Amino acid sequence: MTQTTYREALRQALIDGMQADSDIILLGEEVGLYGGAYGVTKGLIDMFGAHRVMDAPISEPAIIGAAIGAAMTGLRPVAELMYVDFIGMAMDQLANQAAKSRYMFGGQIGVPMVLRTQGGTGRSAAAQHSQSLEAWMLHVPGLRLVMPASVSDAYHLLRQALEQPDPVVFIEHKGLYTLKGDITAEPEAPWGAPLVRRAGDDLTIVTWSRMVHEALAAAAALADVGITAEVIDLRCLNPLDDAMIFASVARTGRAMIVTEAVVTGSVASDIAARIGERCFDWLEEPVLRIGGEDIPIPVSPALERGSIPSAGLIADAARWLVRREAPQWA
Amino acid sequence: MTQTTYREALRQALIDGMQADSDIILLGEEVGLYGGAYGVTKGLIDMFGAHRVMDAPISEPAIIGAAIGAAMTGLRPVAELMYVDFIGMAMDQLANQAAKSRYMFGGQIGVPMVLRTQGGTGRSAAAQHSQSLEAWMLHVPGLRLVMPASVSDAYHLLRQALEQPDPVVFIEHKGLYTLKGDITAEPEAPWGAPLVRRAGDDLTIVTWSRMVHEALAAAAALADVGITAEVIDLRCLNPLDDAMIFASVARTGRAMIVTEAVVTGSVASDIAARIGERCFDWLEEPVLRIGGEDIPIPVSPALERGSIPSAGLIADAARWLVRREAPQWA
Amino acid sequence: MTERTNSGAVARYRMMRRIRTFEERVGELFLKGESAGSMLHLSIGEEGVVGLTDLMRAGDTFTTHHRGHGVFLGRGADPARMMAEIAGKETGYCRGKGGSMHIADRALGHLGANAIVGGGIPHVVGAGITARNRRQDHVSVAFFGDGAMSQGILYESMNMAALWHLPVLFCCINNQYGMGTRVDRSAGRVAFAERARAFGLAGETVDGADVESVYQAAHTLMASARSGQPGFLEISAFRFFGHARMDKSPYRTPEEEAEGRLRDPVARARATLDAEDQVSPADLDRIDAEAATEMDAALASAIAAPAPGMQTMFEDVYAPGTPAPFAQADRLRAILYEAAP
Amino acid sequence: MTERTNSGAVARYRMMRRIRTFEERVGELFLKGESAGSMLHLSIGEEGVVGLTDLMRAGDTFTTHHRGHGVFLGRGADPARMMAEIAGKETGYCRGKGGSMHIADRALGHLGANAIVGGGIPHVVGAGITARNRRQDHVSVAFFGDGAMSQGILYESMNMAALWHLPVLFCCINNQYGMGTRVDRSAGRVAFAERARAFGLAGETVDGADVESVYQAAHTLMASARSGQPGFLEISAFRFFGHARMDKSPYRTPEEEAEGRLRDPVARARATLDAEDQVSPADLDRIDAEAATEMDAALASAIAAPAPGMQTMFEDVYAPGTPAPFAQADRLRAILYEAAP
Ligand SMILES: Cc1ncc(C[n+]2csc(CCOP(=O)(O)OP(=O)(O)O)c2C)c(N)n1
Ligand SMILES: Cc1ncc(C[n+]2csc(CCOP(=O)(O)OP(=O)(O)O)c2C)c(N)n1
Ligand SMILES: [Mg+2]
Ligand SMILES: [Mg+2]
Repeated sequence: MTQTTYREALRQALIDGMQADSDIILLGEEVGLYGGAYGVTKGLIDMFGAHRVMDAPISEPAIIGAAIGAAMTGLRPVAELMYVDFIGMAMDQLANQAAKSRYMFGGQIGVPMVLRTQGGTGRSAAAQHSQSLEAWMLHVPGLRLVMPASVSDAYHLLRQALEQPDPVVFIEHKGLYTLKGDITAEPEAPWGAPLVRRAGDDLTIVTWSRMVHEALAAAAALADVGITAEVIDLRCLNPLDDAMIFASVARTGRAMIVTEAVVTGSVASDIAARIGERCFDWLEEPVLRIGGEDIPIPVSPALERGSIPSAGLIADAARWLVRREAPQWA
Repeated sequence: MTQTTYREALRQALIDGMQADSDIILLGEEVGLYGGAYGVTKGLIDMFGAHRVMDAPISEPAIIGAAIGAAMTGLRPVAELMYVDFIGMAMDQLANQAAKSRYMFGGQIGVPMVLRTQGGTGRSAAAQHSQSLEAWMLHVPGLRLVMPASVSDAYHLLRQALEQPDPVVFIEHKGLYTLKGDITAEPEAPWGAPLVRRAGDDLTIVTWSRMVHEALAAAAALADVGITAEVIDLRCLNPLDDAMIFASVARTGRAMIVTEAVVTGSVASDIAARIGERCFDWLEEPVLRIGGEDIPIPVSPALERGSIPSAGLIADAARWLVRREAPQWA
Repeated sequence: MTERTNSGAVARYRMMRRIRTFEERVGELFLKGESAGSMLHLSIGEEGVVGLTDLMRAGDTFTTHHRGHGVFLGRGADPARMMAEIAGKETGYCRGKGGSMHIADRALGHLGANAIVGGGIPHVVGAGITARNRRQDHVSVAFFGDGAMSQGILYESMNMAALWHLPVLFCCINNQYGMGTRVDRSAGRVAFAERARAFGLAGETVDGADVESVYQAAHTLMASARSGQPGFLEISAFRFFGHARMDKSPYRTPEEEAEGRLRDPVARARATLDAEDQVSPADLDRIDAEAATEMDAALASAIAAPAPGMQTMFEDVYAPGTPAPFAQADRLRAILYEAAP
Repeated sequence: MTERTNSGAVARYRMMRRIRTFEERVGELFLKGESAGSMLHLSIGEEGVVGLTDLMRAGDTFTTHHRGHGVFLGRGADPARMMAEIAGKETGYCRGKGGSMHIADRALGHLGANAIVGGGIPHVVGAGITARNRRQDHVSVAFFGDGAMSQGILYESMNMAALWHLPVLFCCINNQYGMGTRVDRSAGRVAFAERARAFGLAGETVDGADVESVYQAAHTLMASARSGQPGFLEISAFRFFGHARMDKSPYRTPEEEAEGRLRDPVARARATLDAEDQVSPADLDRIDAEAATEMDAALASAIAAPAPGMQTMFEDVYAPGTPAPFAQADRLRAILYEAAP
């Protein structure tokens, strides 16, 4: 119930989790003395010692691989990948090892680990430090995938991730660490369930992570012109109980999926395809994808901002969907 | 014009390409003495020497990285990744380096390389040797992505790939190497253009790689019951001139996307989303995705087959889409 | 067999013979068309690894590469369940989902065979962390081929093991080839143990044709690993046959093969037992015959075993009791019947 | 300056001073809020690398890590274009798309700075293949930090270079830290050159505080690389400031910092030139003043330079003349106006 930050909520979830379960260890670059590149693990090495908060060499594949082995043998490791952009060198350990072990081994060997990482734009960190790569993970059976947008979700979803029997990829957003909010006593919604962040009747905006906040800002602006948008925060991308999305779209007849990622091949495409399949008879308008441009992220702050959806763009697109009011740029 | 195999067509493309351009080199595991795991490079080391056909250590990241450096400095390397499943360890070199160099460096440094690899099921090769991972690559701006389904495309698309100024991921299918066919004198369609493999009016089936053949078999069976299906082979997934797909769907009013990959987060989702956006007013039925089950590939031949779309399943789904004839299993 | 004989050496011989015979039966399984695919990598010629597996204890864990049948038998595997897995059957170690390249058995400490060269290596680092944190007296051993010496993840893993003083042993079974590439065509410098030492490990190379030498070297390294000084053991061997079942090894000469096959750990152990330990040929023949009988039975039972049911394909993707994959048929049914969402 | 002085040493001093001053101005750029982001990694304390860059020739190529300003200046970069790039401006080396961590210049042989630790290392292997195949007399040099010693791709790359006898040099600038982790907390054994030798490279470690020692060591290694024996050079240095602009280095003591900063290659070179080479303090002061003037101008011009136009964001994803990305506005327009497809 305390007003806190996304960063602090994550830190608290780790602390509470580690106090409750002595098998939890943290393993990653700079998680110890440095306290995490974004400060999430600050002080934890002093609280839990260097055997539970392990500063690792800059060896992403082996960090994730070591976490897998620790998980297989009874620990519950939280491997930290400093930027989701670095997963490219460790995708084998994540997708071929962590995700598939239970299956390949006929159910004998689970890999209960959490891969904590962060992504997204907003810090002029350029093409190799600003990506949103959740689409790669969504395409891998055996992984769970979580992307909290709120302070309370940062806390509760991380606590819940720490109790899953299968590998969870937990992607924070670098632009949300200073977000302020409450940690609710109970999770805002169950694991795997999306959450209606704002109710509305005219269209459904499905989104997750930082884009939830852009969508909410757009919804507020839309309300001023008499359009009520329902904003659904996916929270968990896998497992995802998508029935609620379908119900919302069936009611509103209009859907827009908003992602910060490159739009082609994105999770937005997948959600749009599902809605297209399941809500066909209820749709009044095409399911729109609003996403990042199909380009690497440029370092220039202006170009970076311009390549990512904004509340303004979302509202423009919504006005067209609902009222056929063409935006100025169109 | 000679009847040959997909394997031979690929080999011939490499030979013709290498004879035409002395900057082309092959670099990969077992491409030399062994002749390639699937025999595509057989004899090439004798024809072109060990400086142009380089057997590499089992170092996927460095193989792709070395190809990048060679491409940056003037050669035109063809790096071979024995199985697309291994890209997980080299995705950083592919997605963060090869794909982004031109952009990050403001257009100064292109990476004209081809990554030849193969994927797909059909050999009981289990979870780490049977995947279809093109969705990961489609989501990376800066890459081109090609997946030939025919013997002629195997030849011509590889020749064309060898002339692109940007990195091309060229994914063959392990189940097609023995496919027989003609190499047409001219490419069957331009680079980037999809190809209608069979014309039809009742529905549009969009697919690529080996699934083209399942779709064609389904279309033949459908013809027997009076349904004409248009089968579109994407060939190039990027660049993709999708106007022809939209035109076909606008005409048939019904679309199905067929992929061998895990359906969630697949390229099929992306194509379905695009059709949903662009063909909304012309659609009579939901755009269906038919894909691999959302599971790792099991080694059991029966389970493996059962987890992947077949001509029968495609035809069943088509009969429902066109005639509302529910399949037995539904 | 008399009490005078070296019972350890006899047991190792028996194990090596069982491995050899098992692998021969795997070859038959393939020829009968009963194996799941052709990606079967026989460990014939590498049986000397028993000198190390014999020293591992209950609680110790390990991972193997794609050529891991012998290692797993050395750790007590049931050949019938192995063979069934190789045939892709429901009764196999992995319910017919893994096959030859993905056999595992948590109960025997086998954390999994891997089809990614080097893929299983870092897992022993994690197992070492578990042992350290829980103050357990367990060593975790990674088995891999010379090909994995070219995988960066090996060096990352060795560095971590050394840095954190983990009870871990890296065992490279150098059979001189990675597919068609001889080690001197894949390594700029072939002194592998030297690489390990440069990373702070105890590193040794031993002749795998002599199982008792392997045993000696492994004894020292396992003891030091158990006390927190990780090690690296290169077992030098020769891959008797092709890389997998379809490979006829055209890239090497018959002479090289003939010479390599002289480095036969099974024949050598038998000769030594005969000559030095005075185990009678009759006793050795009996061991060989028992192995043949056992492996014939394993082969037959695997062929007779049932294929997995189609529905099992959706099991084991996630843990029981958690949301399972949405099967395509169910998805299509949901679309097809268009129930209002 | 008299003819008697060592003109090479003076030139190296001048270059080191220019680097030092440039980096100070980068710090100012950040404080003025004019840099693109805060991911600015200063190479202050690592100027001794000039002993190597000075030996590279036209046609030689190189890649750098995220702390690569000094190396690039050493190879002849225009500080104004660098500063503009760091500010994310259109006039920068990469048109404001790359920034500090992705500066490159094909003309000067700079194949790119990299924000992935170790990411640029294998590219020099490829450049080495090009040189070999074209029989060019060029060496390609990878510059990276001690942190990259933990990246597997380094070992894969070194092995390839040794195996194929490529004209390549791997240069590790060991500034004792990777972010907050001192090398002895990331390496099981810190003798890095030994690792390189185990892979078949010529490997040396040299004191980076003494640019002339670097020059000597690099001379031998560059010559041998040019003749096909790849090498590894560890330049020992100290990172004077935090990892990036926001880092105040709380993980190390003021004493350690003070001691580390005594290892100042610029001060040392100046002192040596003064004492041994009889370059007058006035001459040295003039060099310093020229550097200050030059870098002040670079800073000012970067601040004054225009931001890139919005439309440039779609350029350079693919080569000119090939299909460009479909901009979102165009896609939405196509949907919005529902022209029959
Ligand atoms: C990462 C990866 N690269 C390539 C392959 C293909 N492959 C399978 S086995 C093998 C050779 C392995 O050689 P080695 O490690 O010496 O093992 P051996 O087969 O000799 O036992 C190769 C290249 C693979 N499975 N995984
Ligand atoms: C693959 C990868 N892992 C982690 C990081 C985050 N990171 C950036 S710099 C750095 C430390 C690098 O240390 P070192 O190589 O010694 O270079 P230095 O900063 O000391 O010059 C880390 C961990 C990264 N950029 N890339
Ligand atoms: Mg081998
Ligand atoms: Mg450093």
